Amino acid sequence: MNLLDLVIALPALGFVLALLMPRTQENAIKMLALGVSLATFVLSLGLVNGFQSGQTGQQFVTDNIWIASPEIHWHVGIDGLSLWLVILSTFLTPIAILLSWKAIHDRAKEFSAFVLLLEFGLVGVFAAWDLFLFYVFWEVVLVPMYFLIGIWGHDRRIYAAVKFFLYTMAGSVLMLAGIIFIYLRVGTFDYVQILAAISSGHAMLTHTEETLLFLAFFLAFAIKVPLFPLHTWLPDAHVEAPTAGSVMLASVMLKMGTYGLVRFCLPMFPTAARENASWIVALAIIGIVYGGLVALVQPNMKKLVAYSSVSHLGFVVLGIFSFTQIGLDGAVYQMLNHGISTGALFLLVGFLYERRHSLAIADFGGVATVAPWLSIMFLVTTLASIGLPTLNNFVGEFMVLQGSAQANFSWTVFASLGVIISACYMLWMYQRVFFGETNEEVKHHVPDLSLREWACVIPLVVMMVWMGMYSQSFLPVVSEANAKILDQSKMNVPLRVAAPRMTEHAPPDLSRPPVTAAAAGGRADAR
Amino acid sequence: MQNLWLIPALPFLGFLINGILGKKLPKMVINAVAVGSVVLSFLLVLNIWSSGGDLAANPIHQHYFTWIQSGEINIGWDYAVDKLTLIMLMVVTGIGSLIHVYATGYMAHEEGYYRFFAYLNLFMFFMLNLVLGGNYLLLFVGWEGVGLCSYLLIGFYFVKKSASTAGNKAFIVNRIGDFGFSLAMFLIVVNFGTLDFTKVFAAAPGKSTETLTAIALLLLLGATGKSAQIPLYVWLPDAMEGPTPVSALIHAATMVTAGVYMCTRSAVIFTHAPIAMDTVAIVGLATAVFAATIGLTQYDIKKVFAYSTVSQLGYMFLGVGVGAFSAGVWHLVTHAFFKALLFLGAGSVIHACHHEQDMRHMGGLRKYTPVTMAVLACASLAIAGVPGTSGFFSKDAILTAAYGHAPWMFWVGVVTAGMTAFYVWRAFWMTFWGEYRGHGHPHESPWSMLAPLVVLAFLSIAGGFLFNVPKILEGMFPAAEEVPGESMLMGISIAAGLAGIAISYYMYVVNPKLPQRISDGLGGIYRLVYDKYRIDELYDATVVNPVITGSRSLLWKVMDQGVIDGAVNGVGSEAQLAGGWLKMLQSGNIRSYATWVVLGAVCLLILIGVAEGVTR
Amino acid sequence: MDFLFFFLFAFIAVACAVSVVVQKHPIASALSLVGVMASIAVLYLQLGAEFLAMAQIIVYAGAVMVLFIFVIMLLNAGAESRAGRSYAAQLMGPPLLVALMASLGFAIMRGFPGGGTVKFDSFQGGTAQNIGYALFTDYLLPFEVTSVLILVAILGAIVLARKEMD
Amino acid sequence: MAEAMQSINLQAGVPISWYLVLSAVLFSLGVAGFLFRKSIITVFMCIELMLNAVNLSFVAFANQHKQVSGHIFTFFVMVVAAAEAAVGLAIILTVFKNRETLNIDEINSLKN
Repeated sequence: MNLLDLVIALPALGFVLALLMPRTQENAIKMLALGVSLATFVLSLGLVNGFQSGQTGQQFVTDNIWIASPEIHWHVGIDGLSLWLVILSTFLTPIAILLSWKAIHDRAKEFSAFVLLLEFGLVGVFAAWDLFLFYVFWEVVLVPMYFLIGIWGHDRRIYAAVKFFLYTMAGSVLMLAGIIFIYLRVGTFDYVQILAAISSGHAMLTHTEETLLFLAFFLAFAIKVPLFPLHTWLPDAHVEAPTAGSVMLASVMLKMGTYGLVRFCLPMFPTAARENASWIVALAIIGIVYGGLVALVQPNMKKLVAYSSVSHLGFVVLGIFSFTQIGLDGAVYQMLNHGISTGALFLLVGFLYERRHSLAIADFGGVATVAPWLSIMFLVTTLASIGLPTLNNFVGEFMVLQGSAQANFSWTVFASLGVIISACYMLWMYQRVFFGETNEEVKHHVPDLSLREWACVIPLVVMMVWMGMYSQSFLPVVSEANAKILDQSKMNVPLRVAAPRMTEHAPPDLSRPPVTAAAAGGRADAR
Repeated sequence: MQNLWLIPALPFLGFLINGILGKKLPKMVINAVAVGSVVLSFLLVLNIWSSGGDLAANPIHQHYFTWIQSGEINIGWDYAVDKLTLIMLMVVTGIGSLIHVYATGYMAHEEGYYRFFAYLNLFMFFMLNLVLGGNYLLLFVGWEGVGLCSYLLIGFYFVKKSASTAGNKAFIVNRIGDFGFSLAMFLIVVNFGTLDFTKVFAAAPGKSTETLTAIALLLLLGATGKSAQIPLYVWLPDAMEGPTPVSALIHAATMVTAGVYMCTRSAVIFTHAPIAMDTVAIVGLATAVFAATIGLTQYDIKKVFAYSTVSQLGYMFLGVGVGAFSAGVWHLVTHAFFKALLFLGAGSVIHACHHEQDMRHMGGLRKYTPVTMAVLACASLAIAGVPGTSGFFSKDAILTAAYGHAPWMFWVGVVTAGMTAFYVWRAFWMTFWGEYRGHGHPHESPWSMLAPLVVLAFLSIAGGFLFNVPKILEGMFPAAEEVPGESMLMGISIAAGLAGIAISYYMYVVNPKLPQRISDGLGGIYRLVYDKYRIDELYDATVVNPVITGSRSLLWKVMDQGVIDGAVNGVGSEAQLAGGWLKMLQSGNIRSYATWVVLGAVCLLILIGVAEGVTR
Repeated sequence: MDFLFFFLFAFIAVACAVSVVVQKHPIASALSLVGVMASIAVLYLQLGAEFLAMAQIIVYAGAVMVLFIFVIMLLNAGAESRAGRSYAAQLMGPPLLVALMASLGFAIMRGFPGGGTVKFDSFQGGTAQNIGYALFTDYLLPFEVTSVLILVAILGAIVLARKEMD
Repeated sequence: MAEAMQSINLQAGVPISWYLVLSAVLFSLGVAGFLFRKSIITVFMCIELMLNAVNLSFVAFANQHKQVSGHIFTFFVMVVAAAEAAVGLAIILTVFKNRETLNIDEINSLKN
């Protein structure tokens, strides 16, 4: 039981405790949830502290047998890629609980419990190193989010929740099929061993099989991201979800998809990933521009931000499939950035909704006069979102675009259009909501930020500036992990596929160490 | 060793103090913080200037921390100072200080006083960053940052819809320019592997002309955005919605010249890309003429000066484009003096006339505001290029270089100079001569406003002598070729300027009926020019509206809700339909169910049999 | 001798089974079923399953069938009514039955071409002793579970019957 | 079939497969009853018939393999059949009380 296990277990414990509390003790339950999530966050900071940079393998590894047959391990660990995503999850959960303190009174007990369950699942997804375990966590995340939308959502919540659930399930079932196929071929769910088997050719994947597997995984992740034609669940889910749900959904859950792409699709199926990169990038760029253009004309703030997410995550996918170090680093950094800044946007939109009980842009106007600090915080977040230098998104976008420029300059040209469009839709919305004459409704119902709201906003704004000004606090470990992933995705592909058929005649591949040693080494490193 | 970081850090500190605490601070403290921080920065710059040493040989370069690092690419937070930077620093902090002082008077009765100064200080921070940055990305930080402040300050009166719209327009149009700039940066990294000025410029001569041309053209796109050149100049006239000190500081003296600075900074790249150079010159020249013609017809005093700014910026680009980098920078400096003065003077006039901006409602102010009139006269002389004034030197240097490059450019430039002189003096006559046509009693501005004006008036006249930029920058840029018959060219341009003044005097003082007759005579052409060639409407019709309606009706309604969601929901309803058919099987009759079970059993048996048969 | 027994009781069993299916009145069906069970019990004896043969007679032919008849009497069930029909059963039933018989026969013939023969006393593992031994050693847990099952069944029956009394 | 008959040694005993065929025939008759009879009690009896048919093949297999397991299975089937009869008949009673019919086609509340 190491620190990481604790970080995973604590929210689960909190979930159980919250369920055991009597329903009437609303405040106590909320305090409990807040306390547990804060404790988790503090513990997870210990991960940052104890993380040894310079090692490429996983750290804080626990590897026990969970189910004996078929052999499924409780194999968790983090590397530079997952470290910050784990922190992001633990960082945002207390904020999500705090921000819904006033908004949620109906079934507060279940709400707190579900948020904690969500945290459990999210941390688990980012920490799992066993494919089956990963899948389990992946589905665990789905359940609380389904209920968060379905119970505490707005008018069309059932439609949105079902749509969200079905969309995601459709993808993840294919992924499960892929996982089982790999299990049947390799004989293990352990990701490290699978990677070793695949890279050494022991998995004996033919080209078609690899492509199909890649597509199975890719589809699951692409739906979650969401990539361009698969995105329509997102606006509905966001609009209908309660604020906390939107924040968690946008900030962390979408990252599950991009994380999966980086973690699984690239190293496991290097050939297929590279062969399919061109159309994926095309979709990503279409998503960037398309999401921006559609966001431009949304009359609803949450929908606008949701479409902007489509646009932003297009950048992430673009960075991933540029197959360059800086592009990949930027993509991972952009995941974090998007988590912070879009999370903050949803949070602030949620604050506006709590005041005015409307999400329609047209119902606002002149908020800046009555709630200056709220407006300033919103402005900072808006600026972060449109990639103003010195705020976080700029760094990520710059790196992603730089990476794509190195891969193919024309990609960058089209993707950069998204940067222009983002300024258009965000500023236009900002103008319509905050500037202009204050109407009566706004004047009477929109006070400035309360202390509790400040406590939600300030950490996010601080992170925006910190991540924008001093990326060196975060990037080096990410770079190391990405370098390894990039290396794995660079495998000498034709040789690897041909290997099984000509084992006797093929000369040994001297450029790579023998598999078993590599696998053993990888695991030894990790401990 | 100077701590360069202090120069931008001081205004930033001012921004933080005023921004966070400003609401509760007394005005005196706000003034002290805002003005003090900028003045301190100015003193620091002066310190570098005086103790300077040989910046040409040893530019100051300070590295603070690594900002972005990934793989081979390492971008640091570096500040560097060479002579070009130093000149820019002087202009920015010097004029910045003056305008801060002026603003304490001008904004005295405004709401959100602290907010204004916080923004202004933030602007100083970003502008100094832009100038001090030792690599392209840091320049870009300042570049975007000043854009942000420009957005905030244009939209300072955010209750007015036109103000916030103008702010948006400025930001978004700038974004289009930044699109070019950032693409240029990406290309630079792809080809050079770094963004550091020193490394890039050292390696640039070795690169192919095509690459450098592409980079230079993209940089130019960035510059046209920030410096309001064709085709992206449209935001600047609208930016006059901001308070007048903002117009003076940001939209005349400093920010808009960032494009010129950037092109000059990238001189090495530009000089190796002749096509890009020609493009710069032509864009600059075209903008100069184009904006000048619009300036001839406008009545809003700030609009006149705004188009004048666009036009003068075009001059600077002309200078850069014909290879006279130092002349361009020189014009940048002198223009900063006289254009800031023009705007501040205009502000004083507007102040005097109770926030009236239309010149048709002014007139005869020389009786009420003599000091303002005097300083504006200095500025107008300078911009008209009257010999001895600062504008004369820099404009002449540019025109001479243009002649050396291509004589037709010189002639166009001269005509533009004539128009410039005409419309500036037209504004002068309309404002100060004749009878007062406005309402209320005009009054002279307080001394906190006038003192900076006097300083600037002095600089407008004498700035050419004080800052002989080409001399300071000697050796930084390739020398412009010697032009024969220089004195004759000088004479022509002087004549054009004086002619402009004379004509305007004739038309607006001696024979005030004439302009109306001329404009009536020109009819449609006059309307076209008066409506700024309807370029805004053209952009709206060709770009803005198609994008918005296309996004709404085609992408959102049809594509997103119709096609994609339709497909998704279609799958759902298809499944329900199929379920409806299958539901018929569930008749509720147990015997039917049993029949299906038997059917399944038989099928299984047959399958097993077939499988057995196959294996045997 | 073995053949004789086999054919005799096989014939009785099939004949009674046909009777079970075709008799209109439930009582007749039930009595035919007793015949089937009894003849099967004889075949059990032939197969060396003494204990099961006795259990068959006592439990099936005795207890279970008595229960059936008891219920038939209780409900006073007469000949079945003609109402209702199942198209599926009527249309697909006969061919399916033929197919079922054919495929089962085929499977048996293919699967057991020479699976050995049966004579009286050729196998003596089915005594009560052997069964008891097996039940209380290897199959102790399932045996105990069946007792629970029966308990549950009793309770279930009581509950259902009680509900009927309300 | 005729060749198979010829090869049978009358002294060796009855072939196992014949028991299986008998079992199959009884089972099919049970199925036929299930499919074509409408009285719920008859249908229930046909189920018992099918169970008996299966039991017969269990016992036959036990004989073939000379193992007692087949008997044990049969024993359990009997137990289950007895329990089933108890519960099933109780259900029939209840159904009859509620519906006043024993016709299986009229008891179709599984629909909808």
